[in-house]
Amino acid sequence: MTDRREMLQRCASVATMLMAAGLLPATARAQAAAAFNSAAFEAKNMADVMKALGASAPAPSSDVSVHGPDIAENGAVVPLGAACTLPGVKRLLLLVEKNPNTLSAMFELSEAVEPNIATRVKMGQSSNVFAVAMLADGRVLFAQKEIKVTLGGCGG
Amino acid sequence: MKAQRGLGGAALRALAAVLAAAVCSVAWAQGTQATQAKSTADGIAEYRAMLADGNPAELFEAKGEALWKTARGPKHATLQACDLGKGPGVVKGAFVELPRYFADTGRVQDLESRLLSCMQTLQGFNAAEIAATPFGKGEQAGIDALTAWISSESRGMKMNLPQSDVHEKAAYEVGKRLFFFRGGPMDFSCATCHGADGKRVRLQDLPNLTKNPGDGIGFAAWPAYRVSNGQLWSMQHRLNDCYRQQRFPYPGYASDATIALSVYMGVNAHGAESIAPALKR
Amino acid sequence: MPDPMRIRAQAAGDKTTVRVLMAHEMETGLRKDASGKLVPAWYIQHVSAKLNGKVVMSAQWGPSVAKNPFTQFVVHGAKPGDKVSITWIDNRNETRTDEATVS
Amino acid sequence: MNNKILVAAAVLVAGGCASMAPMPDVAKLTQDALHSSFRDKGIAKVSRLQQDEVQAACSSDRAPSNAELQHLQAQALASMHWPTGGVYLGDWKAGEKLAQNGRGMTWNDKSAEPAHNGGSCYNCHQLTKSEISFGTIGPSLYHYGKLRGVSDPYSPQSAPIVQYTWAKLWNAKAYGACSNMPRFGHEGILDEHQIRDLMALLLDPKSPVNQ
Repeated sequence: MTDRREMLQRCASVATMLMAAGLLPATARAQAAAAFNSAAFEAKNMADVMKALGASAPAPSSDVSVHGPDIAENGAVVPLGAACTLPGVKRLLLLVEKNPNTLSAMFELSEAVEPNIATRVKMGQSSNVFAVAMLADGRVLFAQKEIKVTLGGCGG
Repeated sequence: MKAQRGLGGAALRALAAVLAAAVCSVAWAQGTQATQAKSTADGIAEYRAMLADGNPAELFEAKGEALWKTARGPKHATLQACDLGKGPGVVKGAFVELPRYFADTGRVQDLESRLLSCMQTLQGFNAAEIAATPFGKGEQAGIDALTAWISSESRGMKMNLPQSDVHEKAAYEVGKRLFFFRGGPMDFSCATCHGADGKRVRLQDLPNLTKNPGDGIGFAAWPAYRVSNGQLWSMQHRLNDCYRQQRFPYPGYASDATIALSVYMGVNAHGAESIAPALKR
Repeated sequence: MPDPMRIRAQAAGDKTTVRVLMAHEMETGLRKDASGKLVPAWYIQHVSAKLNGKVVMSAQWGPSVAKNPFTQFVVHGAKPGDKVSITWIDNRNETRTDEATVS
Repeated sequence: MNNKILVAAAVLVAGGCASMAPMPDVAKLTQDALHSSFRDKGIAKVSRLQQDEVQAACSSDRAPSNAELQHLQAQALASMHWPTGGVYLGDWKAGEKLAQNGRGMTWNDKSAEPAHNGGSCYNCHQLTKSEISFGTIGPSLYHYGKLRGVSDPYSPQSAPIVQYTWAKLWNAKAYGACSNMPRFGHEGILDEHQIRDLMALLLDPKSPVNQ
């Protein structure tokens, strides 16, 4: 798993280096694409996401929190955030249980960045959402909440 | 980068809604509908507050500003000489005074129809062709972006449509009649949904547009980024979709009826603070 | 050429909050167009954030990130005047980099 | 772009100071604006702008006189279509689907036939406890049958409320000429079969509306 992460980071930094120079040859783009973890993003449940990332099964933890509204007025844009109060967070993941593919986003954090990120996701229906924190010591922790997606507008 | 423009207002309103809901919940012995509606309202207010910071309309504002300043069209000219009502090139404050009467075209014009005129006279585009283009395509996408930027240049200002000219007064009266005009298989008029206070369709609040519905509500919120489809909608697009849901026939882009309706709503909203381009469901 | 991003980076003491809006369709590949044909997947897969040229955060996204994505994070040790740059690459290998100054 | 309003107004203004100019004929300008602004699209033809008596009477911010309201309501009641064979109730499950469905009759819809239309009930009414996304343009209909004491919709005691409900769904203008509610049966938006299903949703003691 460590090897995989290092490789991921190396690929990413090569790509960003080239981009910084204003150059992104096709080969570098392909390299960046190769680093994309398709298996994780195609997984249908949290267990399979973890398997694809070479991580152990996540344990529930009050040190991790998932931020989102109780009700989303529209499933096309649902604000979601993940945070962890423990030191040594390497990755934060956002997952939506009932989406066609469970994993929405995976953030790789350096020491300079707080383990507290936010983005917005699409939700096809009301569902549990998860925040997963992967720590340097190998621990994998998660928090969950339910978000209700309502039907809005005139429906026509 | 401008700091958090227009965000504070939306967040504050959402907070106010949460507080109001909390106060109301003390007196909750009002039956199932009232209590359930309140808790749903809380949830929706929370959702909107979370989205307030980071309105993708900003992406369209940036695009619109660039378009305004780019030499384009058969005449290879920018729009910087376009008179939006406050003199050629004056953008700040123009939005909150539109629609208004323009002597050069002899028409009461809203922002979209005025942009069509400028694109035709200054840049050499064919206005009728653009008006017939589907929403979001070709030059229509450009107009959406332009309305996002131009409205943002009046953010925080109060709606102040002129009514001194007889054309403007006539347009208001026509707009009022159109607002109450019932038709189609469902007997709907604009007033069916927007003629009373405190109504909703599904979970969406319906502003009462027969009066000033308040700062940043109704006429003072469009153009807006629509979360449901990720599109930036100008008022023309908003009205078009209202008429679709009214089961009316198709209103022409920048047609007299749509402009007259805007005059009616805009004059009613006199004094309301504009938050456009806002964020909508 | 993709449309530019909007990046805001505001410092408060040691913490700088970075907020990014990106212009992207984020097509899932599951949606059908008006004629009933599937619209092919088209979405940002990689995002990286740099502070003064050094990568501080990177991300991989799936197609379920919302259209015209927004993301927010907090970086330590940035001062007003420092440069934050964001780069994205999508599954068609299109890319865009924009920079903002910490205020 | 058509511009009849302004041309007409301009004619009136010409030769005089704008602020002194008399107000042009607003009724005519409104008709002109309707004619110049709307066009056919799909099933939504401009003929939809030709108002019937009810629409014309209810198209201003002032309600019609009581006498006119009475006349229009009596007319609606007189033209009422009652269910064939006296069968008022259908399947509440199909009714709930119709209540959720807000589609139909727009210029994007392929057909105006009832099979393509929903009842749009939740747009304006609360109906069940489980659906939190409901509108408030109309009153809450939660516990509609229960509150009215309908334990057996086929009992003689229930007949008045059952008939009233049918008439309200078929032609709401029978009980309020300027009601916001569409005339679902009268206008051919929904057919008899669909209205029976909505009746069951409202009145069947087993329907979630009455739980």
